[in-house]
Amino acid sequence: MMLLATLDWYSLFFLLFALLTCGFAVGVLFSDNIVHMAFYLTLSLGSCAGLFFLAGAPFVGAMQLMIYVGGTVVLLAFGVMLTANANFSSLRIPRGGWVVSLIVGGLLLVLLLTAALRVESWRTPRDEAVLPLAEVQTATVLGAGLTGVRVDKLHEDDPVTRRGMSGYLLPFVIISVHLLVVLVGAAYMARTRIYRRSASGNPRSRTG
Amino acid sequence: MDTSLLPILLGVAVLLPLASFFTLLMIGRWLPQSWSGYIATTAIVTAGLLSFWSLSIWLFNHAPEAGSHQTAEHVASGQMPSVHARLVAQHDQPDGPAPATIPGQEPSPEVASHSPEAASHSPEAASQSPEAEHTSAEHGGKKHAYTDDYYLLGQFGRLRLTISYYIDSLTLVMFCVVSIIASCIHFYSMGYMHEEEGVFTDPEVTMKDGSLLKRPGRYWVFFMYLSLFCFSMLGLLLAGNVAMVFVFWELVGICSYFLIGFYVERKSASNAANKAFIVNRIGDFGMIIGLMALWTGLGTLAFGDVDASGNGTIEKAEQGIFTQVRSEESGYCLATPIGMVRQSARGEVGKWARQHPEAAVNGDTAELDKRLRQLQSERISDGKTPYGYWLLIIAGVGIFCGCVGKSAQFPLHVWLPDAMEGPTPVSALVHSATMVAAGVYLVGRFYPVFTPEVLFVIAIIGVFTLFMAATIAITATDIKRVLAYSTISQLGYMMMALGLGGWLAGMLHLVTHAFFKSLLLMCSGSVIHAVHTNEMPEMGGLRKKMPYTAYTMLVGCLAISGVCLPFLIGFSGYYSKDMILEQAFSFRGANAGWLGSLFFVTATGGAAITAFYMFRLWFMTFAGSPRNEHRYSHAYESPKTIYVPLVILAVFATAVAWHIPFVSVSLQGLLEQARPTGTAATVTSSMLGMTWPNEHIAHLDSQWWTIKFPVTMLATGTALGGILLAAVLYGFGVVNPDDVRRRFNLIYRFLINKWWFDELYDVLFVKPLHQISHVVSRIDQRWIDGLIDGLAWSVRWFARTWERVVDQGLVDGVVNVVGRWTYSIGASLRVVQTGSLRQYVMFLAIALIAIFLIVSFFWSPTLAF
Amino acid sequence: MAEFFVDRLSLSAPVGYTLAALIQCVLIVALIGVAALLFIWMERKISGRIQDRWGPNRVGGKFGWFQTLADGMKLLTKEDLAPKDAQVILFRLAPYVSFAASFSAYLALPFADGWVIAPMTMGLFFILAVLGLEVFGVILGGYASGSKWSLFGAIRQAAQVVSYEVPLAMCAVVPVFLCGTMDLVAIGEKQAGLFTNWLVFHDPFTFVIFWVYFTCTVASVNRSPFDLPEAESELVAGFLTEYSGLRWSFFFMAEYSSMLLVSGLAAILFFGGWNGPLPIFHCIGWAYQQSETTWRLTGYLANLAGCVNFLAKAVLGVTVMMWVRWTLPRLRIDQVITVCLKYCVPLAAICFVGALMWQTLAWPSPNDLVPVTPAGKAGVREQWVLQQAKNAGRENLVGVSGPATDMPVTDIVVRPLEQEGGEG
Amino acid sequence: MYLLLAQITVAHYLVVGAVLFVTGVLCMATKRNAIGVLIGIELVLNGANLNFIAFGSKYLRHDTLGFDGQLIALFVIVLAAAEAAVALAIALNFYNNHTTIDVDKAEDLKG
Repeated sequence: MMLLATLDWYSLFFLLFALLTCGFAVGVLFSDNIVHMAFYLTLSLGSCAGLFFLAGAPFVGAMQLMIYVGGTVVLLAFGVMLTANANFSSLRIPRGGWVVSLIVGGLLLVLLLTAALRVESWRTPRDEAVLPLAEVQTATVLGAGLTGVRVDKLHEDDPVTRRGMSGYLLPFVIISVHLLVVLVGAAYMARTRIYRRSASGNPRSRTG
Repeated sequence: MDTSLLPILLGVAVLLPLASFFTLLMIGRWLPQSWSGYIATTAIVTAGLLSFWSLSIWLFNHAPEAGSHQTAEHVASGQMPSVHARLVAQHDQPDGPAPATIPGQEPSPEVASHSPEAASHSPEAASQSPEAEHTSAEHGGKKHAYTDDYYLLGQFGRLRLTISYYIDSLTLVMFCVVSIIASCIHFYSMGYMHEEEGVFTDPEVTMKDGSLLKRPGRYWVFFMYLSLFCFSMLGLLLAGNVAMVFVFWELVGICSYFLIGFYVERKSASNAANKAFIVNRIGDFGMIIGLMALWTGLGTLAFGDVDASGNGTIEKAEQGIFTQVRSEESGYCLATPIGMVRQSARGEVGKWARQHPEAAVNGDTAELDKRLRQLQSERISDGKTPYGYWLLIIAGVGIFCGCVGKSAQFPLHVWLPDAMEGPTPVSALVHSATMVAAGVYLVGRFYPVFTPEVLFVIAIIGVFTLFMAATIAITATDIKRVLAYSTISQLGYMMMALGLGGWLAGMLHLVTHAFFKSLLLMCSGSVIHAVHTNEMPEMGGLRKKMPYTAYTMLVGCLAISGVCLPFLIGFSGYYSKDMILEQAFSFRGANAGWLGSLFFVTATGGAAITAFYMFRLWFMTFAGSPRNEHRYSHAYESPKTIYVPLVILAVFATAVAWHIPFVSVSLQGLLEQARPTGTAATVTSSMLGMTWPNEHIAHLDSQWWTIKFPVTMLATGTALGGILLAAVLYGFGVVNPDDVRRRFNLIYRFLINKWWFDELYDVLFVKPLHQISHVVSRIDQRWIDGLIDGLAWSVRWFARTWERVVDQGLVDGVVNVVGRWTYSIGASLRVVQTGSLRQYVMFLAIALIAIFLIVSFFWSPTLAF
Repeated sequence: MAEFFVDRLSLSAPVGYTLAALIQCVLIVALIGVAALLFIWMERKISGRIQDRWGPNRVGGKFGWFQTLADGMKLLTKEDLAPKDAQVILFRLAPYVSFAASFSAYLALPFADGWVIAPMTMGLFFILAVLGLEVFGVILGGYASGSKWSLFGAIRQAAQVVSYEVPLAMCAVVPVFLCGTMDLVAIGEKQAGLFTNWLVFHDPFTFVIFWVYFTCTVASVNRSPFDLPEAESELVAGFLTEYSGLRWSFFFMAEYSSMLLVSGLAAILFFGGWNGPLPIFHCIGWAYQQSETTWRLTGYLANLAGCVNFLAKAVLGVTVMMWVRWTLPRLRIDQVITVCLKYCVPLAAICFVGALMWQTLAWPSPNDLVPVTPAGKAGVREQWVLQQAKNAGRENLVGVSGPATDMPVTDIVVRPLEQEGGEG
Repeated sequence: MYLLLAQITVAHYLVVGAVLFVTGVLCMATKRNAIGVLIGIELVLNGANLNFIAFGSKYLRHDTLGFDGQLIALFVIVLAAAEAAVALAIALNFYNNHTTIDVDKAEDLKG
């Protein structure tokens, strides 16, 4: 009971989601079965969305769920199913490769953790109490920001910042067009005619 | 009903045919064939409705007031308004505010002698300043022309290129005429061209294997061209500046080229199209010279004063051509504009600039202008031609050159008869409302710019053309060619009238002729449609088979002959032709001697000949007994789409020049409103020693017995005489035409060969040109080719040597060495490119770590730890 | 509810929250369970009536009440099999994934004014996102079954759902911008008043877009005529081929709960949510006013009625889905994709633009004809820009043409900021 | 227990992000399956995203990126989706051409 009373719920949920995220990420790394990898990835990304919720970015979190988990992972599953053949096990890499990778990865992790923990201000918590979640309202601000109006910067003194010069209309438009092009391109690539070497030795025979 | 609507309405009316053209151009090929006809017809009919709307707006705002022609004829002399008198009197004043700025203009005794009544009214008129006269001449202070820019295309120094409009009653009348006739022709074409709707078999083109040419019908192409033609003509009418005029002028030319050569597979058609185009180019060359002369001297392209600043004040730089040529301070008399003076008095300008360097630098030309004016008046008082006057003459003659080409005047008339190769509706359009009318219209439009000398040239050309063409028409047997020569002749009448100072007469004849000539041509088309031949000797007696065509054509013949009940009522041709003859007679009165009489005599004789050949045509075609039974038996009345337009046009050909009872609206009154300011004046050319009488003089009541009565009686008499002769020869067969032909064999040969014009041109221009070309080609092949071959050989030799020594030795060596280095470096680096994705990722990670470590240890240790 | 425990009963916060969470879980599970039972029975009866037969009429009396329960017993007692080739863990896990996704979407679904488990400012988005996860379970199950029928079903399901999410989202966005919020409670509140205030009647485009939305939801919950993934005549039973017993029934629970969910969502987005066609409770003053938070009995009763109202609308939607299922033949897979890409997406896009135009140009909607409505016009009342400006002490940043209290966004003109340079 | 009682800071998020990042890199380095590599990329991007969110969160710091962090995260998510679509198309094409999805076989352009 004592513990419950002093428990910081925010920390509890953070730890829960962080553990899930990292755990399933590691699961992805060490899993050999591609379907399991995709499944773990889903869970990892879903937990990560939980972290986003916790960090006061519910819109990004929901976006993560919708696009990553609902879209990308389904796409991955598609890829898995369309390219599946029996012997995934043959796609293991040699033990030596694992060792080198783990060493380099460990170094990288050490490097990143050092960098993350070095800065003092990143380690000092915010002094006020955590704001209640219900007050967080982000969708409108983000939408306005994407259309070039920074309602969150209205209090700033720099007129350039206030006027919406810091908005993201142009990147938003660029990225929209980019997305469209990518979708068209992906659809095109996925159904281009394929030249496959046929058994008869004629390399140009068309198999559609 | 505001006049500000006019430019919008007319602009839309111009653009509608263009829209139709583009529609057909883009999708006409795929539309059902009949649709293209509907589209084009809808466009032109709508344009016509808009034109009439505009006309009604105009009439609402500019009711023709008493004092214009028709009232002058009918009002008793005691109530005669003083406009005529004032117009005459004003130029009678030697010491008016603007004394004799016209070169060589002196008070003319002829004018005084022609206007005794005017003299009696002159006391009160004399006290009026020219401004007061001007405002009253401009119909109660209302603007007689609207001009402005639709759109400024660009400004290049002084040159303003704009899309602008110039709207006066002439524009509106011409709009209505063109759109009525074009609408009729569109309807007519829908019937006439129906063979083009499916696969068209061309009866006149034989393929190599002996079969007739079969091709997909070009119904939509035809209507597309018609639309473009209408657009060009309407645009020409609306154009508010010279540049636009030229553009539309050329568009009209190219449209006629397309349409005359519509049956492009026929050799004769494509030749005729080429001929029309090339002959027109000759005229247009002169026109460009004229336009450039105008632009050089006046510095503007616009007709009227364009309010460029948009604040109601007219900037000096934007004074239009008309204002500059007939400026207010010169009393609206033709005066050499100061720009032209400056252009030609370069010596004086240079002298002035040396004396006043600061003003020259500042571009302050007011002083200079004053000096130039002074010089000019000195020269005028010395009796010399003032500075720049020749420039004005060149401009006038140049512009008239263009009109000669378009309106088929001698010596460029040769294209028009050949243009009959086009489909008949096209001929009708070309001959009445569009192409040839453009020339006359332009002369009328540029009338204020023409000096008496230019007018004389116009008159001479016109009178010669009218006679020559009329005589040729006598012997022609091709029904359409008769009409073609008739057109040339009638155009000659118009030109002559304009050249003799009869602006209103010329313009009126343009309108009336448009109606009856389109009627006649479409009737002939109907006949051709029925009998499938153009040759009149194979027709005859068709009256019973095709009554509508016969009687509408009879109306046309009566109209062109100017038949009337004298002084009471007549067909439209009566009014216009009479007016022309009256002006010629008036001119004869003002200028003694054979030259003065030549015009009247020739014109009257021409009228007789006209009546003769028109009725010859009618009798040969419709009267008597059939000469070719086969063709007669297959003849039939044309469908409704063909004869209904004929009936409509017949009504117009009869009544267009009538004075509508109880309303003061008539065609003459309307046209009179558009008369360029200051042109209703008696002018004299000292250079030629001739006088151009004021057009109003011929219609003064005081002159009724001396001009109107004799001329009318004479004209009626000659017309009836011509008709009678035709009836005697062809109608009743009293005299056998063949006997006549044998008796006048020499003249007959002369006429049937069209005065040997084509042969003459062949000998004069074509043959020598061929000879010269031949010689030039020999020089080209022998000498120039040899020289060039030699040059080429030496260059090749040099290039070979250069290649061996420099290129292969030096350049290739360097490039090869560099290439070898690059290759060896690349070969040693390729080991790294294992193609293994995983390895690359490891490289990346290791590099990241390495960079971080290097930076932190060797560069800035505080960054890491 | 948690506030109730903590504030009223003065429990400690963790305990209060835990209790509230438990109660809500139980409520939702109960609701879905009962609803599923009811719907299966309804489905049978409706199909029977449509096919001109009685449907279940033996078990449980005259109407066959107990047929579903009996079926449930049968399913519970069936043997839980996994095929030899199956990837057992995923195979067993898949139904739960599906069910959990469908279940957790209820987190953000309000049943009445304020009666929502987790009040979220982006509730709609959350629901759409979580609902999209349901397909993952199906894919996993289909793949892990080790059967080609299942695999085909899963691929079809993935293709279908991924395709239909696009028009679905486009349709759902329309009410969002009409109301200026993604908060489902707020969207529901703004449709209070006469039925003319419901967004489906807002303008012709919203009326059309509701039908597009309905079509897309039918497709996204795999109901006939879009039930390709389980097309029994060609794929045996699609992704369900290898499932039996309780796991099979979990998939079915998920399907029925999704049906209820999307129907409820439709009710909130287009049909006024818990607001009846006549605003009785608003007129007698029982209903909660906007942003009123205190607890009172009359308000509770009004909410209860609203909840019934909402459930009735949702059940009506489900009924229509059943009616459609037993009326229309199943589409081919290419037809399914064609319907989505060639018809639904363009139609949704056009209606999106059209409704946007209607709102922006302030064209009349039927609600304008109603003289007095308690909640006013369902319009854009989001005043974020204004509020933020006020918070920043820069009211004059924003030009206001009208009373600042209730003003459509279209009237807000953000003026260039240099003009007020002296003030900064 | 310390962690449970401590207040969460940016650094905590950064640690999770670092783990995700390293896992993703290792995933890329150790998977021969092209889709595995793709999954690794997704993990890396998510690690980066987490950092952005953390730096932008006003629960964790005073001096935050503000909404810029979230906006950039949104962009990353969208771009990642696009990238996944293209990469999958490439993978499918590769599979169709080589009947395998082993990236070690994708060495046609090897030096």
